Amino acid sequence: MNLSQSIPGQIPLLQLSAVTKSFGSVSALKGVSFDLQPGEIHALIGGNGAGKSTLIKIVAGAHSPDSGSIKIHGHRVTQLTPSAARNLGIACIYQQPSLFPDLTVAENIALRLEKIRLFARVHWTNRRLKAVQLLKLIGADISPDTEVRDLSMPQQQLVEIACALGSKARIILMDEPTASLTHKEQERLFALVRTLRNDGVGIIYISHRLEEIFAIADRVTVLRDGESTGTTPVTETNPSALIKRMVGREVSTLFPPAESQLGPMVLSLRGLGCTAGGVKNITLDLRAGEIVGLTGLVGAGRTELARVLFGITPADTGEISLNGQWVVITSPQDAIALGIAYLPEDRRRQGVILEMPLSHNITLASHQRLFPRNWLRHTTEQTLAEKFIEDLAVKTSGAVALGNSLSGGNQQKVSLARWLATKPKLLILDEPTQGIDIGAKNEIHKIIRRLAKEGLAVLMISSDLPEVLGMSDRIAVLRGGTLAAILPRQCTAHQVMSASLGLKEEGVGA
Amino acid sequence: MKPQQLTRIWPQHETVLLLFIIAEVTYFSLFGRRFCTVDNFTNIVRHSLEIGLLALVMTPIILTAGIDLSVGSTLGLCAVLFGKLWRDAGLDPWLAQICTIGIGGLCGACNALLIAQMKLPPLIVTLATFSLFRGLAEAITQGVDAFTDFPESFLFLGSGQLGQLPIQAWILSAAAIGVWLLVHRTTFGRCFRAIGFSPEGALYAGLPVRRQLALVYVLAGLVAGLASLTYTARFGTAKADAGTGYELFAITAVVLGGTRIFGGVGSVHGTLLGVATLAILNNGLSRLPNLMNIASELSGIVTGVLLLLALTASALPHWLKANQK
Amino acid sequence: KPSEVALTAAVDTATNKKITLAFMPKSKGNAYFVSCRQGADAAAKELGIELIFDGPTQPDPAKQNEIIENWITLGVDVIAVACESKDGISTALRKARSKGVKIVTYDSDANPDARDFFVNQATPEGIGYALMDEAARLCNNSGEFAIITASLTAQNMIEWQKHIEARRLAKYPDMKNVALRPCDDLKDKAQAEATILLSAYPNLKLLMNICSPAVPGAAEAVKQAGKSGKVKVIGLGLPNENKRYVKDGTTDTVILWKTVDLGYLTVQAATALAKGQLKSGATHFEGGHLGKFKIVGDNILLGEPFKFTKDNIDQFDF
Amino acid sequence: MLAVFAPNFFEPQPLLSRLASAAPKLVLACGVALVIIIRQIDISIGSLFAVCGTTAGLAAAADWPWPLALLISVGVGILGGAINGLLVAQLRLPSIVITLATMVILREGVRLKQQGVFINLPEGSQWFGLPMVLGQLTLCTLAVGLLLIMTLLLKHFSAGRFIYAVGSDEEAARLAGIRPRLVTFLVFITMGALTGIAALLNLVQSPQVDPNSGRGLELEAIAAVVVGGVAVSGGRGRLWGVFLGFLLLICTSPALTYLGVKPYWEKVIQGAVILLAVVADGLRTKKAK
Ligand SMILES: Nc1ncnc2c1ncn2[C@@H]1O[C@H](COP(=O)(O)OP(=O)(O)OP(=O)(O)O)[C@@H](O)[C@H]1O
Ligand SMILES: Nc1ncnc2c1ncn2[C@@H]1O[C@H](COP(=O)(O)OP(=O)(O)OP(=O)(O)O)[C@@H](O)[C@H]1O
Ligand SMILES: [Mg+2]
Ligand SMILES: [Mg+2]
Repeated sequence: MNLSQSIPGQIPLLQLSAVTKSFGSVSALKGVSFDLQPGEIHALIGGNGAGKSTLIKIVAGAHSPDSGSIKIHGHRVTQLTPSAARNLGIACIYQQPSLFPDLTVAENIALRLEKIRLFARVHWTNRRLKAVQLLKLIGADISPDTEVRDLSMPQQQLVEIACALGSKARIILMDEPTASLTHKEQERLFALVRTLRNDGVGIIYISHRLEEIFAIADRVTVLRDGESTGTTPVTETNPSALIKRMVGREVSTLFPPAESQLGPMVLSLRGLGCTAGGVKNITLDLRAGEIVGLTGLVGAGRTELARVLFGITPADTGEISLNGQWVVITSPQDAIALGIAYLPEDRRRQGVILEMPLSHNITLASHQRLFPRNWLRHTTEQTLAEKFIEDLAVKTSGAVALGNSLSGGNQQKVSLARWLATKPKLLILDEPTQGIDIGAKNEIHKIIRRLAKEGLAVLMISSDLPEVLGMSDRIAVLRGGTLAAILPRQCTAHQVMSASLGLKEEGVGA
Repeated sequence: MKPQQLTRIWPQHETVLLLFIIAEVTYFSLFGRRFCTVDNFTNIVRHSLEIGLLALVMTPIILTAGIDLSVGSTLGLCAVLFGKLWRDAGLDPWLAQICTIGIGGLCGACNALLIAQMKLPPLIVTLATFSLFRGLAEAITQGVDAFTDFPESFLFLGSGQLGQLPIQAWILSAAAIGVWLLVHRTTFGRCFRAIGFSPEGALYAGLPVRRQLALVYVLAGLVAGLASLTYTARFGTAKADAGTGYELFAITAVVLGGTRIFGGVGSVHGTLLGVATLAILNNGLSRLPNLMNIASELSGIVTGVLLLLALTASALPHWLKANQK
Repeated sequence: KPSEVALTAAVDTATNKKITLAFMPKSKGNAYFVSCRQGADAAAKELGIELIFDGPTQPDPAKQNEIIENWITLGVDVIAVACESKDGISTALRKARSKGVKIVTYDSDANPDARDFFVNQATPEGIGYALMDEAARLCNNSGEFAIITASLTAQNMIEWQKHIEARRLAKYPDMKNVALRPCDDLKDKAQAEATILLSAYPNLKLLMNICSPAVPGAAEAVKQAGKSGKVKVIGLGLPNENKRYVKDGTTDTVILWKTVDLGYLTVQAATALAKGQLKSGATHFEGGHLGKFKIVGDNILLGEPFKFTKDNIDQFDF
Repeated sequence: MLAVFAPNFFEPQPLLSRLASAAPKLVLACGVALVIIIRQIDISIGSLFAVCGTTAGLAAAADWPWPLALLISVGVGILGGAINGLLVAQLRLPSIVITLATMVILREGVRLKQQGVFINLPEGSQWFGLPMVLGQLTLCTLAVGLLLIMTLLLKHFSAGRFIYAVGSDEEAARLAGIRPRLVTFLVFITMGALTGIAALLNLVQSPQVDPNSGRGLELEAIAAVVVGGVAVSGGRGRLWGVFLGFLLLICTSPALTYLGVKPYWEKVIQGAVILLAVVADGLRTKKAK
């Protein structure tokens, strides 16, 4: 089916036929065929766990397929290892940044670009120059000498992008490169990707944001449960058709309507600051039933603010009042006891414990509530876990499955379940739908709305502008660690962008 | 056979150990001299108490992906201080015993402070206190001093019998049940595993990471203090070299028992089986007629080989799976 | 109790069951005890008894106890043991005796009530005095010396140091003991320690090494420092390890007993004890091909410590 | 400070002797540094050291030519390292346990074989047949040379950078096309070879081989490495730091002798030095954050 659509007379850069791959009892790919032409941006979409990452990992040599064949530049390759793939001109941005935390940015880039030879001189100045040049190219304000462990998630993502773009590869695989990027970086990336396409590079682009697909892709392949549902030129399709192919049913792309009543004040911050976190003088109020979107550029300090509220980096100036009482939060335990829940941004490291069963993951934050006197009760735990798995439609073989057997989106749901299980009063969500497929995203949005309606106060950090605009009752914009503006529900994308860039002061005072 | 099937039918680590123990006992009963006697099993239990205790408390530590190399030295320091308290400070033996356990706790707290509070790596911290505590024991006694002639009431802790069983059996059972409940039935155990799998994940889940870490090291100290008492009582003497090398035996038993050294995975019953395997092996080898003269060396070698085999066996299905393609 | 003990012994001889003798060194992998074992094996062969030779791999008193307790349940007839810790081992030995097992100690003793006989190669006093006398003789009764020991906790070495000090105070007040260093029973470490001592104490006249690996270690250090002859080396050690240093004059005197004989005599005595041929109160003991040995109290005396010097060391091979 | 209280401390000849006798430890520490940077550990080196020394000694005592005996030492070291490396890298077993097992096996193996009996080497084998001072200088030069080569390798050659990369994140290294298992295996082989060389440097310093040698060396080497600022969590650390750590530790014990401190305090002080070093390092990195 794919082949019928390939451009005749041209050898595809990459051609997969009937590739299968399974992990234990899970079939991630069930005979997928796929091709990539030179000078093409080929979007790959599908629900969480559809097998997109698995597919590109096979192409990148990170996984070996169980069966099926791979042709690159028309030649069949067997034994594809990461280094073989590199030598064949394949570069990959993995969904999860895979950098070396202890090495500098420059060296990280160099290790991805230089030829792998055991005994070769290292040219430090060249490495550094190259890094500076690439970082400048993608417009990342990162020093090449910082260690990657000191970078935030989005910054790491930018370094990954720099690695891929600098590699002179003919085939570039991008697995949700924009998941944690804001609009500005995304635009820049698109410009670069288009240039590459014009140079004849083939790009596989995975994203859950359909608008991106329509903005840059030439063709799109939809995966569903490990099977390809076909490839179509982007011009011949529309979002709702794609969604239907992806999820198998109609999903509204509209955000669920706001219907909650504002209740009493839940959280108010007065001049809150934390030197270590780089957050200064935040004054913000949040009522029960209200969803406040918190946005800004990468590194604006949104995550840091959340960490301050959750007691991971306690505040050193200002005051926090919760339900009308002044409180001091010095540890996550304090925060949980006060009814604050924080869904962290990096789900693999912070959100779920990958090697623990789902049931343990889900109850992990609510030990105090569920298990008085610290005695575990397995039935309580099991029932609760099963309830959440059902409520949030987590795709898994059961509550005893380990966290790492789930796809990213499903992990995110488990992470959310953990916090809902604490019965919080204030829910802080950090990029709640990052890397989540359309279907699940819509469900999560509905859940957030429902929670708000039930009287929860929600602080939603997000880089996804439509999401922020569609979900928030008010929008707080951070810039450089301070509150740049608080915008009302009816504001426009333009207002948000200019506030986060600091172009115009048009905020409505706090 | 496909590796996947292999993984499925590959028995649990604990089961393998249990089978191994049965095989050991059968073999030694058949070929060993007077192996299968009540007296001998009593001996085995009596001799494995201290290492058993240390291995028990090492289990939660390793579950948190930590390690404690200082338990043997803590035992030595406690033994010496117990002697000091009882003989030189003239404390009532009971009071001295309680103080000794407290001192053990203090040693543990010292590790806990550095590991949990200052976030220093456990391997290095306990390597330093390994040297420090032993050194203190030597400095206090100038190496020379040995404490003896303890009262009969105290020596009961080492040689007494309660019912048909030696006192050691009771202490070990009590400790095993305690630690088992802690690790397998309480939220503490859950926290240890979470920390072992991912300290950052545990922190973001709002678990009291520092408190839990402190807990396991203090517990190890307290139990090392207790072990110093049973050791002194069994042996009748307290000297600065008490418990030398016990940390390695304890770690060996824990790892043999299936606890993953990187944390998260493991069980207390596995540890007990590990202790039993080693103790029986040690004892049985010295009863095989042709090997009696090299039993000590041999038991070291066999322990090492066993450790390698156990690990290899547990890694084999993964390895096959990974290399099949 | 004694009657019961006598009874078992009688049964053993009556049925003429092969006697099992368990022979324990302080630690295995120690050349000193390997040479003791040579003699022990020879005696066992002569007497037609079964000899078990086992012990801890490191000098560990607790492990010694455990092995003894195991031997009790193994049903050995007699145990010969070199005790790492006097008080520590006595508990286990008493238990063994109460079960009818005969006990002989050799090399270093347990508490007297915990064993039947001690095969005494030399008393701690004898060793301490011999070392101090020899040191004083070599230094002309005055000057600084340092001691290298195995570990700070090894009990017999602590005893010896006590007697060395007592002798020094009593007879050689002009001699000065300036330092004590442990070498963990390792030759290389002893060599390093000796090098440091030689430079830290430039007036040092003698190195006294009271564990066997330290003697060649210290000698090598002295030789390397070019102080052969100027700084004397003495100690307790085995002839083979020290031959070259004694012959080239670096090491002056190595004091030791004939360890092979010690092993031989111990096994002879232990067997006789088990057979009921040796009873407490005896004044003499016929030790196989070695002839007659005197018994003082419950000590079977091997004889005076032996001084290996340039002149006689070539005659020994152990 | 040492120079004031103990003027003899820096006397050239004893200093040279001391350095020569510490040279094997430096070589070991270099190896251990590599192993720890790649986020593994090797506690079998003390035993392997004894095995290497003993086999080489036995070969020499059997009148095999000297160079061959030396080769044997290194060869046995490489073999030991290869076994560890194979188990750790190929089967992905935890190195601390693997090397704990090989540690006992090797140690008890030598004990069984040799029973602690010294091996007398033939005359003229000492100092590679050189005069003593020259021999000692050669030893020190060799050790420092190895240190420099290793430093160069770690900083300026891709192999060294791969070690850091694998230690920092093994999966990321694999995805970047580095072969982590191969690198790990090579590191263990290097460790083995360095152990063999260290045993050899020790062997030539005296005319006898003590089969018990090397007991506790692993802890000394690890201590030097971590005091020198190499992170046990892998991926971080420099060899010159290790060199400083090594100097600090080899000076502590002699300094106590020079200052006339009673030996009973030695372990306390050593423990305290390690603790202080890590605490200071911990505080520094915390402040840097
Ligand atoms: N290493 C692994 N071990 C076991 N199962 C895995 C592994 N990697 C992926 N899977 C499973 O394979 C299936 C496909 O996963 P994959 O990561 O390819 O999904 P995806 O399409 O990238 O999803 P997402 O959009 O959430 O990233 C999922 O069911 C997942 O649980
Ligand atoms: N895990 C981290 N380690 C070290 N520094 C961090 C970390 N996370 C963030 N920072 C730093 O703190 C600053 C604020 O980052 P933060 O992550 O709070 O920004 P943000 O507005 O939440 O952006 P995003 O959510 O897109 O990451 C950044 O400059 C970043 O360098
Ligand atoms: Mg994916
Ligand atoms: Mg953030």
